[in-house]
Amino acid sequence: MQIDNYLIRQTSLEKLFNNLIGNGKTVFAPQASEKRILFEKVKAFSEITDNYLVTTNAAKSVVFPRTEKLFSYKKTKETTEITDASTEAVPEVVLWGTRPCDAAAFIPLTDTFNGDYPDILYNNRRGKVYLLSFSCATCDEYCFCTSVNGSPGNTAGSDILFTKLSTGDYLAEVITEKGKKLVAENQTLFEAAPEEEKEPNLAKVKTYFNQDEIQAKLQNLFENPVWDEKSRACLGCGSCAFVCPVCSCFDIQDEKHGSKGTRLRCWDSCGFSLFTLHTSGHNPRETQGARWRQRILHKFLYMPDKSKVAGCVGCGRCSRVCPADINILETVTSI
Amino acid sequence: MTEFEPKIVAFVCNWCTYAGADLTGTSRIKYAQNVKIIRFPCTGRIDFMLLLKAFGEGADGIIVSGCHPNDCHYTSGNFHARRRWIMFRGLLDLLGIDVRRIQYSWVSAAEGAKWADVVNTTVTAIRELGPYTDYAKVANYLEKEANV
Amino acid sequence: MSKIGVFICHCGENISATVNCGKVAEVAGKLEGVAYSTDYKYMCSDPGQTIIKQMIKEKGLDGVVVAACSPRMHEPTFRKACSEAGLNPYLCEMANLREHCSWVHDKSDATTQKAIDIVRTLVEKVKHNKPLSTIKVPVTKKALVIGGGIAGIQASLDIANAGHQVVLVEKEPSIGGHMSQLSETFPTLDCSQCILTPRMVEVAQHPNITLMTYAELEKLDGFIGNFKATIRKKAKSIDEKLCTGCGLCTTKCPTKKIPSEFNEGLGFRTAIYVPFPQAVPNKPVIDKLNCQYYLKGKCKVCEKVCPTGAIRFDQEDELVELEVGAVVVATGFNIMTTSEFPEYGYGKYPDVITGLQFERLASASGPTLGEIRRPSDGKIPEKIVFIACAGSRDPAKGKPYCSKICCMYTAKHAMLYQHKVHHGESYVFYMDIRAAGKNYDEFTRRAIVEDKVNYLRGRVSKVYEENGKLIVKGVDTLLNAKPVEIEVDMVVLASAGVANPGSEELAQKMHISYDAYNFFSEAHPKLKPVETNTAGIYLAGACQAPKDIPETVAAASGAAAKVAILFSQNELSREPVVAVVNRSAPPLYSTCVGCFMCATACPYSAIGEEEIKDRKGNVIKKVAKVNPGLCQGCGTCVAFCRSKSIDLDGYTNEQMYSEVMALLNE
Amino acid sequence: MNELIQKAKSLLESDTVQVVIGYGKGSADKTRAIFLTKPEDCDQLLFDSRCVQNLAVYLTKHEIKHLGKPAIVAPIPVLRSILQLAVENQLKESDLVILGVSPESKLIEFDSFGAIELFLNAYKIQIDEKYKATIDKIKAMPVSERFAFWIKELEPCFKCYACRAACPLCYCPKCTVENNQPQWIPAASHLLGNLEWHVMRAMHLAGRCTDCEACYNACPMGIPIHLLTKSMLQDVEEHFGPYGPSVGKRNTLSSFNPDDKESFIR
Repeated sequence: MQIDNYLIRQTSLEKLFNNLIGNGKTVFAPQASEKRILFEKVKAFSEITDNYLVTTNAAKSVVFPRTEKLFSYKKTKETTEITDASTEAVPEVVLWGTRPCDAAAFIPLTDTFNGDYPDILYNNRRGKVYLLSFSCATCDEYCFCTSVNGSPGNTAGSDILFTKLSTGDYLAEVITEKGKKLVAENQTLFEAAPEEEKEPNLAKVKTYFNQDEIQAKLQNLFENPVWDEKSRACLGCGSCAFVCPVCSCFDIQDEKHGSKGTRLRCWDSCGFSLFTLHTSGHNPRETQGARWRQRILHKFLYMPDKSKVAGCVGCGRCSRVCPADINILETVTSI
Repeated sequence: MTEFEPKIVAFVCNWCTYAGADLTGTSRIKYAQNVKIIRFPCTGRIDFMLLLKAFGEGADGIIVSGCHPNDCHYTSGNFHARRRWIMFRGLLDLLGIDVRRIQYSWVSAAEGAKWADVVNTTVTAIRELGPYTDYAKVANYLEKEANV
Repeated sequence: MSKIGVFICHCGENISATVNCGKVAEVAGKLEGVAYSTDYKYMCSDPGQTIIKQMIKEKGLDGVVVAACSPRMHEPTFRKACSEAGLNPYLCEMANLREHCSWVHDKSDATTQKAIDIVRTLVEKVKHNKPLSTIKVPVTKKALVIGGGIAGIQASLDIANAGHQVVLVEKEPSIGGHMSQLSETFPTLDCSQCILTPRMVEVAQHPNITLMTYAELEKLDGFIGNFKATIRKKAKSIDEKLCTGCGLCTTKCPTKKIPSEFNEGLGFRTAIYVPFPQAVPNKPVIDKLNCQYYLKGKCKVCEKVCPTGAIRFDQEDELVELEVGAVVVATGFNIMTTSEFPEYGYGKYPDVITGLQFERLASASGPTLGEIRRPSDGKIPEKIVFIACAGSRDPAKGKPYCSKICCMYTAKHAMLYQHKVHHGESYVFYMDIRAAGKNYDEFTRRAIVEDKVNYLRGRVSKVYEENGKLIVKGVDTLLNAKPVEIEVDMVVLASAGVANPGSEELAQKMHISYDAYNFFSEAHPKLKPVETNTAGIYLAGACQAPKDIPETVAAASGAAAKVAILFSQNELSREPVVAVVNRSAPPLYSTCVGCFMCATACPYSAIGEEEIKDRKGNVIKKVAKVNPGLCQGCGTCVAFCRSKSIDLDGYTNEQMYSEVMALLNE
Repeated sequence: MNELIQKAKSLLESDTVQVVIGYGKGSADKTRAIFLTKPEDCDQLLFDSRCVQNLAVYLTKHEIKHLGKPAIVAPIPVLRSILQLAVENQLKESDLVILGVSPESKLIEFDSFGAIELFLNAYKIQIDEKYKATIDKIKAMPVSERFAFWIKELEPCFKCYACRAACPLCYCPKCTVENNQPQWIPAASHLLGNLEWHVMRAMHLAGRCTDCEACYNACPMGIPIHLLTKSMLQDVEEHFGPYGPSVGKRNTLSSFNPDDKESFIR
């Protein structure tokens, strides 16, 4: 699809925001608090911060909530009545301020939920999401999008990508139909494309490795001391998976209250020892090393093998939050 | 509008309060229907999580009752329980879980009248506090919200 | 899917008058997992029980809820009925609709609804009940009796005469206890030693009794039928086998001015000593705290004079381990000393003495050979005051209870005084005369009427010394409450009976409970007066509360009978309500991580360690292990376990959790 | 520092220990836990104010135990944890070599747990005034507001259990939250599940927590869960006297005093 370029004034951003809210959309945007910057529901433009590299949490929870009701039931002695969860009440959501890596993550995420069969709940939610991303002007030592076929100005996944120009105004690249719809609804705010080049306004993200090469190397790396060595300090928590914009493992839980109950889909993490524990007591991934290997292989080998897209977008969130400072980039580059 | 009837769960030990409540019955002392008893061998057995569960399942109030200090059938279960309650109460209070909704008491096997009084005053107190909507909102979050 | 039977009892009209039993049965029948539900007039009656048994067989029930009275009333009845029908008795639970519902609420829909809620809760519990079997424990048919006073002597003789082995442990060098110190006994005034000493000898000679004097309980582990007692035999510093009890050593011992315990400090003894002439065993011990050799390293006179060479200065305390099946605690009591009474001179007036000291003065074997002479100058007191309730019934002294024996012995003391000092004048200050007992009131009457003892109803506020006389200031409440001041030669305090020092530690060693005054607590004040809350440990005598001799002897025989009943069986059956540490699949084996917080919390030291080993015998981990014989089923451990690795059968986590859920959710 | 490196080297050279658990350079300006098995690698060891991760957590991890007997670099918070682990029968003196680090970064060797206890007497756990003030401020809120405050704080928790994983005292192989018979705590992270999880976590640390703040440092969402344990530490001190792990003594909550005072039991 043809990408349309526009200029949007810095001052118009707030108007755009207000129009979105005014049109009944729910906006999630980076919000800063003492120790974290999170994608959160915002009501006013002033609540949004633009002083962030990436948020601590990923934006995936709008399409893949950390706890999602699948259905509820009510039993009597003879009957069971099931009510499927509905996404009808889910509003249209604008993700404001996603980074190109965040937006790119929706591609493998959607792949996963449309593998053997389409996941209705996911797709319904996904259909209601508008991704208004902002290019990265800065990066840090944890960023490596360029190593996984991404870039700080990558348009893949976003509906509109804004890039801040030297004037303080923004280049708006409108990528999808959804994006075009939004522009159409707010025509007065979008002006003719600027002259200024996009590239000089982007962060310079170092390229550490080549995804295809890594994928090839990993084919024969199942048995290797690197897994234990690099994961030695791993505490076995699930923070890496839960902040990852691509990780999509879940667990099914029933919550029962007398004769009523609900079935839920909850985030899970391959870092947990319980993740693969069998009822027999046997655990095919018995050590943290085996779990770390699974995480790397899944992202850099299995997923690209299966769906052509790596399971990592190089956002670096997992490394930033890891309480034991385990660094995914370090593991991958050491291979 | 009908009057609010609080749901109250009583966690009691078998040897003192359960027997005391038996005596209330034997003495035909009347009290409110709102309180239902769960029998434990000893207050030492009462897991704090069960109290939390009760609120989660919609209890408006809780009574925890056992043998007076030194009267424990098992010599020291109630002493352990008391320490646990002191800590638990402090934590709940910090978290804003309404500790006024948990009545702790010592009711011996001979204190049938005291049991009736504990029940009635607790029911009155909870009636005044009203339904525990703050907690119910948290407990029923999934039922109500669109989950985004 | 469970097949639970719910049986709603009307209890005549006791339940059905306020609860709609039919409705309860109807709603219960609709609960998931309930295969049968009915109501009946009297579930506990024979036809009622028959319904339950029939339905168990007919419907193949795998759980039963009887909604009737308190489980404390009829749980055994219905469990037995289930058992007779082939259902494990522990799959039966009772819902308390009578004491906790119908009797305490008026008839209303809310009352019926509450009954329904209670039944639903118990149905959910039963779904998680597991079949349990009673725990069998063997019985060691040997009893340990602690304390060699009249209570311990009586209990030992009774158990021994029933044909069982007894180990009698006494902390003093001789058995006999307080009774051996007494002069005469009320209400017959027969000589205490004359009736006691034959019993003491009988103990020493009984083939079933092993006597350990100068010995104390160091440790008690185990449980009913299977206790392990560690006894510390204190070093007597003599070889008992060689010693003939000739007494030469005691006459030659140079340290002669040690206040005699037996004579309550009114006489002296030597460092190597026999407490009293009729002592059993009649062999001396060396009091290491007062012996010149132990203090200064020089002397050894006794060793030199001993004709059999029986002195052993290098003897050390010996720890003896015993396996016993039952324990009788007969450690007796003590009395408050005069020093605890500031108003009566803090014990600094030598002629203000306790009742027990008076016994020694009146005793023919005492320091005055039975003549009543006052301690300060040996003069015969012309006027004497007895103060009853000295400390007893006095919350200010921390003893709000009545010591029970003082009224009688004070009357006895006054009589003995009047019998021995014919011209003497005696006064008794009392609060009430409590003389309930066979021939007791007649006895106190005799003191007043025949022996002309002056009874004054009132309290003594102060005793002080003036010109060699004791001034007793009190009040006579019967004569218009007029103050009384009497100048006397001697004052006897009927001081309160108190628990022995160290009772608290002893109770803790044995895991038995004790009251606020450190007297040991009986399991039930009326129906289990000689049992403690710890199965297999019984109480005899004044360690429980002050008691007179007949009562003590009766309690001792009662405790002995309980021991004999216990020993009449080879095996004991116990309720299987015990804690269990879980087992899970390898490589975990158990989710227990071995922090042993449960063990530190266990009131019965019932939790030990278990090593889990692999096939080669290497220890993989150490986990907690519950000794089902010791565990009493309080479940305190369960609430402490962070990984939920220990659970209590009968009150499991699943059961309790289900109850909470069911109570609040339909 | 050199002292520490030399000691670590000699321990590995003499095969007294097979692994040295210490701090080394991490990513960006962080430090991280390192596990040295070769003497020549010991030069990687460092110690400075950035070394806040509580290394004691590794002493009970089976992957680390597998490496052999460890020596552990132990600043004060680690020492406290070691002592508490010893109280709870998780460590024996012969299990490890302790390379204590004083607040002045001096190497202190301990030959027994008793010696650690003695040393720690001079470094009693003290709740920072700023936390006390925060706790007081929270406690001063009306109950409903306080509840709302915490529900909002706990809402972002997605149950990654980093708080548990980083805590040296959360060493159970199967946590209550992993129990589903019964399901004590909802596995889901929703408001109730989060609240119940954090109540349980705090209660399980009551009288055990050594105030190392590992839980807070580990939390990716920055939830102030350490306030819960800090407040409970204050409660322990107020009701049962000063807390400090002591080998041979029972935990505050598995012991009692018949004269414990409270004001809320009728």
